[in-house]
Amino acid sequence: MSNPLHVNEDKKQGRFNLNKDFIDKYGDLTLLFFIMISVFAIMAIINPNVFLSQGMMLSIANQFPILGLLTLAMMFAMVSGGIDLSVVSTANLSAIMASIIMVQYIPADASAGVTTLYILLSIVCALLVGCVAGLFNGILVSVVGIPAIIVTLGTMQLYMGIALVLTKGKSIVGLPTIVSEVGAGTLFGIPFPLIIFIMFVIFSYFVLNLRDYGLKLQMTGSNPTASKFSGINVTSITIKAYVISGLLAAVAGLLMTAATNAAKADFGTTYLLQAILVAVMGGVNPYGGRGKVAGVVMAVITMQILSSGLGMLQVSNFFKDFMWGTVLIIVLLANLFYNKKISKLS
Amino acid sequence: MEPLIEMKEISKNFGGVKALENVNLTIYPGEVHCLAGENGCGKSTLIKVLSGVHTPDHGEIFINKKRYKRLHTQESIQEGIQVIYQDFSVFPNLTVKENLAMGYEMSNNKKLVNWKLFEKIAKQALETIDVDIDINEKVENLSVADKQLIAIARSLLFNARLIVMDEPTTALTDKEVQSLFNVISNLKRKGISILFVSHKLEEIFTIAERATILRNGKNVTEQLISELDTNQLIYHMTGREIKETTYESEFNENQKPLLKLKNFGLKYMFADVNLEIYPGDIVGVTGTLGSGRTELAEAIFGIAASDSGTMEINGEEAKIKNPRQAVKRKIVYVPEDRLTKGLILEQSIERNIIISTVENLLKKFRLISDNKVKNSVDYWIKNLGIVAKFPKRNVSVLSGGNQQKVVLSKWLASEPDILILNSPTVGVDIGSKEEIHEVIKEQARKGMGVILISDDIPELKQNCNKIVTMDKGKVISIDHISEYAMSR
Amino acid sequence: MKRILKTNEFYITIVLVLLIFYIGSQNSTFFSINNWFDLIRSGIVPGIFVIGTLLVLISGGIDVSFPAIAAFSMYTTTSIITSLDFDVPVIFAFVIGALIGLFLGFINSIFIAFLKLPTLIVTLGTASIYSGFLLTFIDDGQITRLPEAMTNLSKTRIFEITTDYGTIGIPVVFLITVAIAVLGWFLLKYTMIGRSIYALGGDEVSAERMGISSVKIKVFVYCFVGTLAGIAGVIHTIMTRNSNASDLLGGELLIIAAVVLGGARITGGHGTIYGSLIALLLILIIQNSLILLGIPSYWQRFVIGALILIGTGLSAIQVKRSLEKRNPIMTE
Amino acid sequence: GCNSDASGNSDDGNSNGGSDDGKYKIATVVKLSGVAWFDRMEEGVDKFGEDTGHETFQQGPQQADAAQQVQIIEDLIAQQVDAITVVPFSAEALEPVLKKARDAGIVVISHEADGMENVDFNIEAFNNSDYGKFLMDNLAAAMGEEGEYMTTVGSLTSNSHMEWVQSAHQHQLDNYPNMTAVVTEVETGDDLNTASEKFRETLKAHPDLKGFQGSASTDAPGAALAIEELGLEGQISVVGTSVPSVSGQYIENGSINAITFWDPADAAYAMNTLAVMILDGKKDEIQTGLDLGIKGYDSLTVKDGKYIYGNAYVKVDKDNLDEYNF
Ligand SMILES: Nc1ncnc2c1ncn2[C@@H]1O[C@H](COP(=O)(O)OP(=O)(O)OP(=O)(O)O)[C@@H](O)[C@H]1O
Ligand SMILES: Nc1ncnc2c1ncn2[C@@H]1O[C@H](COP(=O)(O)OP(=O)(O)OP(=O)(O)O)[C@@H](O)[C@H]1O
Ligand SMILES: [Mg+2]
Ligand SMILES: [Mg+2]
Repeated sequence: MSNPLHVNEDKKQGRFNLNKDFIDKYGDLTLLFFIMISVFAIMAIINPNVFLSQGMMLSIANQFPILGLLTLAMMFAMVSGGIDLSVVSTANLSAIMASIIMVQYIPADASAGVTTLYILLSIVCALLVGCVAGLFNGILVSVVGIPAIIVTLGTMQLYMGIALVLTKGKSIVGLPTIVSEVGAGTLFGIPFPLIIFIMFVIFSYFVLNLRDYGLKLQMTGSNPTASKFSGINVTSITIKAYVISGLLAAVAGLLMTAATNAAKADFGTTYLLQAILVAVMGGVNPYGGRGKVAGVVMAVITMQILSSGLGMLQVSNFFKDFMWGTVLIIVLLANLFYNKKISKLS
Repeated sequence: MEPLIEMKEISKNFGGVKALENVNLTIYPGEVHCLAGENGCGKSTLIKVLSGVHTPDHGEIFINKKRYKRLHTQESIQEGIQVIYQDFSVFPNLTVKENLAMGYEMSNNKKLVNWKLFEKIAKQALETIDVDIDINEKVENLSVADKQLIAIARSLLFNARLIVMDEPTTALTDKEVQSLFNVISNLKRKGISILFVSHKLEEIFTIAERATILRNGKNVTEQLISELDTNQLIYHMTGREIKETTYESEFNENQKPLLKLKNFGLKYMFADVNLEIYPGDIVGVTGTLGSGRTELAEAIFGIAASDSGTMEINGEEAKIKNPRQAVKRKIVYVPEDRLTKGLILEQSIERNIIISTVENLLKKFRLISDNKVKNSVDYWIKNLGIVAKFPKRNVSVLSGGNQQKVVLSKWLASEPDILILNSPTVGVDIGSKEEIHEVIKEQARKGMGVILISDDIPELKQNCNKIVTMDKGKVISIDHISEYAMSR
Repeated sequence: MKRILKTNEFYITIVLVLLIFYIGSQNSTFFSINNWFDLIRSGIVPGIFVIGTLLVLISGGIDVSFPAIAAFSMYTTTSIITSLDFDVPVIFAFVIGALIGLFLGFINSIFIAFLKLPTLIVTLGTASIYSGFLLTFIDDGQITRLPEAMTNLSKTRIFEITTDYGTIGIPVVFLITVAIAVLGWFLLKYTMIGRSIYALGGDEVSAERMGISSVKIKVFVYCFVGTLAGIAGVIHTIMTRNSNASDLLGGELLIIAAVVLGGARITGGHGTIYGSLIALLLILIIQNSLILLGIPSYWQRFVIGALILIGTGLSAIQVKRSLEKRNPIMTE
Repeated sequence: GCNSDASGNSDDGNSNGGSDDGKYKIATVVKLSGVAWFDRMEEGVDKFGEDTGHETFQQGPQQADAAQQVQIIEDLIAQQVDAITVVPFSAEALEPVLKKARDAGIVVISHEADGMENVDFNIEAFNNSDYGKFLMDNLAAAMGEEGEYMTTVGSLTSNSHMEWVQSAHQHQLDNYPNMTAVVTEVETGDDLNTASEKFRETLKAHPDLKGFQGSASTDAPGAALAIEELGLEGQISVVGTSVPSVSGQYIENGSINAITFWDPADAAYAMNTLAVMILDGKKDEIQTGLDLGIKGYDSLTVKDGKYIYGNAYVKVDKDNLDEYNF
């Protein structure tokens, strides 16, 4: 074209031809990967024979799936342009539903088969509860039009409230032993929770990166108005995001029950802020529209390594908090300057 | 006479876009100076440099011989420069009186708020352009016109030396425009300079004395208005003799219309719109900002569904409640506000192109097929001559014209029957503007029906075979282009 | 006047009145003076938090780090003063606490105002840094023997009345909350800074064009909030008469909820002191009246959650409505 | 607090992972870091380390959260500690992870978790129901054996708290007919402010309230704070489990009649001693009558070969307040 504008535009971009596409695709991920490796290396150097032991690896693998699932749940809400403060409450509520069924309805003399049946039933119920909780969030956000942070702040209280009312604050115990056995079990040497996590990582990856839904979700998260003007059904897209969020939270809840052999209204309350923190670390854009499953996975592993490693050094748990916060701010700054660079290139 | 303002060699880039290139502007005390040029030629940007909103990449500014490499908004205000921004720049969450008085009180660096005084200032401000608006109403509840009036009144408060008016009349009725012009001549008598930006040539000829004309971010000429006639002015702005080419539909009218509106209406917005769009039609729609054109377009597209009258698509009655239904019925809409409604700036060019057709680009399990996506994107980039070397980069790096083409290709990809465009060439450089017009005509010749909303009368005259004029939510005339030419 | 009928403050007040009469009808002791004294007492610290949070929301941001700041200043101040081997007047406690809060608030504002990072995420991060730092590097214990001056202040009360169960009164520190509320009200309504905060929350671009420096305003806001948190922390210590480094943490979300309930918008530009305080009172009443109503305390969260959703839901629908009626082109 | 010590000796400590040098690595996991009670317990943990040369350290979540406690123990298993002594926040929640620990060959001793399954031993400073009765006797004495009273627990999921108040209540029904419990088992979440406000509310609902029995170390001082502010010293009797450092000022000014407790430091010392005995293969010596050489643990009772009880409770009032420094 004759227009001078475009000519020098070409020149400009031409210069960065090579690294450009790579940076566009993997820039932020490489940064994370680097951080993850270095944290691992540091811990390994400080105390190889403990940190590199199989036990430590197992323990790490056992722990991060719960936080990981909650973070994925958080990610979907954030990508849609909102946030979900109710993930932990949802998780506990679902877990409590499942536990109530398992404790109250399984006949004492039930055979293994019957018990398994009931357990499956309870799992289904838990997942349903999660979806309904998410649905409710989604409707309040996209139909009624309350800001997501307020909606989920309210439902966080509401769902935990329901859980408290159902349990009178006590924890539900006496679940069939299989539950905790499975929870602590392994398949081909891989801890069961990790297997579940991997399953849902794949699920999330498909939904977010491969299906047309994921594309629409990200567009909606970036700019709902423009998306509406592009013929996207913003309402249903958003609602689905929260339903998925609720579903993932429910799975996390079941894992918590499997790990503790009990369900209680306020289990894992510390996970909430951690989930947001890890999501942002993982490159999820707090303003919506962007989020990479791979990023979240690396972030959660990094954080777990950090936390288990620090535990190994017998520092107080408060110091973990301190480190987590520090890492978050560092990542924020890193991204900031990284983006500055990018925009300079263009 | 000593110039009040001298801007020298000003350049400004936005990402890929060269908005200004070595532009000069000189304004003398007490003159009404007109800044003219096509959409997107850089007028607002130049103004924002003068008001300190944008830092120039290069160049310098003299105010009464005082040299500035860059101005800060405060300095600019202190130097007595007041701006009526194109987008009004009012505070929706504050009351009218506050919007009017706050900036003024700040410039007198008051630290405390005296509400009584605020009311006094506000009242007096509204009197100067004799309109009356409830000063206790929140601005978010006002009409576009009222907002613009407030922006004007606010700027008059200051004992300014220069008042910049960036398209101050877009939303105003003739009466309101008249009283604005009276105000301007009063100011002039007081020795206050005006920098006046408008697309409306008659306004320029009535009010302005001298004109600086920009094209494509560069100076073209600086002349006394008295030395110019309409055609010269247009020539300087566009760089072309306005060739009286007009568009004629090649389809005969005795077939059934693609779209037929009967007493189509939306409460508070527009009413009793009767309109028929036939294959090959390019129907221009014009009227003041706030005449309801956008609302009409958006009602057809289902953004805010109409609540009275009927709509027929290809002869059968249809109710369109949301954009998705519209797209299903092959009606698509290019909104006027490209940066916030047309494009998703934080997402890639590629994604912005395929977003409306992604369902057709799937492989099994509804996975997105990278191949299909690539093919489709490459096709449109080539077909519309979009200059985008890296389709995976954010669409925000593109120039106005290329951005608009991305919006177009998004819709053309969905093979619509009816294409509605709202001010599609605003902020678009001349080259692209031409090309976009060509694309539109080409589609129409293939049998598409087009509705083209614009302020830019020449644009309509050259590209439409019918022109609809709206005012206050009513259609006041539907003329065939030949009649329209005569009626004006 | 119809403009008043449109406001959240109006609705929330109605709800409050209804609630008061309902609870009162169930248990008349609700109306007893000492019940109200207790309500006021439990509102002293949250009251200060609410004011700070309101400013942040109006400016268009959000801050979840103030409990951490409060805990930090509270504990550090107490240990500083106890470590002094001479008595200092209690005012010092407040000054030190305020200064520490100011400093931590300023750190927030560096990331938010200068680097323009998202406020929620930044304050999440700094919150866990502040409390983590305090509990790791300073101390994680509690100081149970407060310095003389502080203990004495905690025993000073105003409006002392002797009722059938004991002499009741309002802790004198309540006056500080009142003072801060008045200050906040004046700041927001009668100072240019205050109005600039609204302007900033309403439209940052226009604010900049008008010559308001968004950086300056944001720095001011977050420092102000930090300072208030610092003072609130000291008051908390004085009232509970022991300084527990891990107190207060986790209270942020309910405070934010109260402010939003009171009519502030998370998107910025809206909100009043009156609304926020009324909403806070509403939540306090619900928290403190369940035993009076004989409702088991595990219903509390449920009720509060529902309240938040209904309250904000109503106003959201309000906003939608008014948006539809926005700038009519024709008059019918 | 003593965390500084804990992290201080960590560097040289954890490098020799195993028990090769006959020195063991014993972790103590508590409900919650940063409260006086468990800071005191940590003193016991450290003292045991100094006395015996074993590597002992204490960890606990920053917020009372069962899931957190599980994670901490997961990590300890990974670090191949030789023994874990634990004060569960919610006993049931720890069963699976403690089972895992024992399967990994780690010795597990619990405290305040009577009836816990997956442990080598659970040791209580005393028989909980006896302790409950003891508390009630004190309250009754203070109240002149008549009038309304209330009881609180730290959390409804804390078994020992529940046992204390329940057996106390039963004891009252059996022996103090003129006393009535107006509310029982009010949950205070181990928070002083909450305890104070719950007490105020109850007082409003039941103006004739004459007695308060607390379970968490913050309950009694919470009530006392309210009582002092209401100027009701002497009119309402307050007893409960607490520690002198928190309650001292209220005992002095008479708003608390008496606190009872067991010394968490001794409990920790006892747990660690048991752990070492088992590691040294002296498990079978752990029988009723065993003397750990710690005051209150000099003649233990062992039930079902698993549940150990001392008689280590002390009562502190105005007279012997100065004997205690924590
Ligand atoms: N903030 C911005 N970021 C990127 N590009 C911009 C920005 N502002 C203006 N531009 C581009 O700079 C060019 C000039 O814009 P400007 O608004 O000055 O034109 P204009 O003469 O005011 O047009 P109009 O008559 O429509 O107001 C256009 O191509 C526009 O797209
Ligand atoms: N209340 C408002 N405040 C500020 N800007 C507004 C408001 N309403 C509309 N606008 C802007 O002005 C434009 C025109 O408004 P409106 O749609 O009412 O008039 P119109 O007849 O469509 O005129 P035009 O098509 O020239 O914009 C809108 O697209 C929007 O960008
Ligand atoms: Mg312009
Ligand atoms: Mg419009």
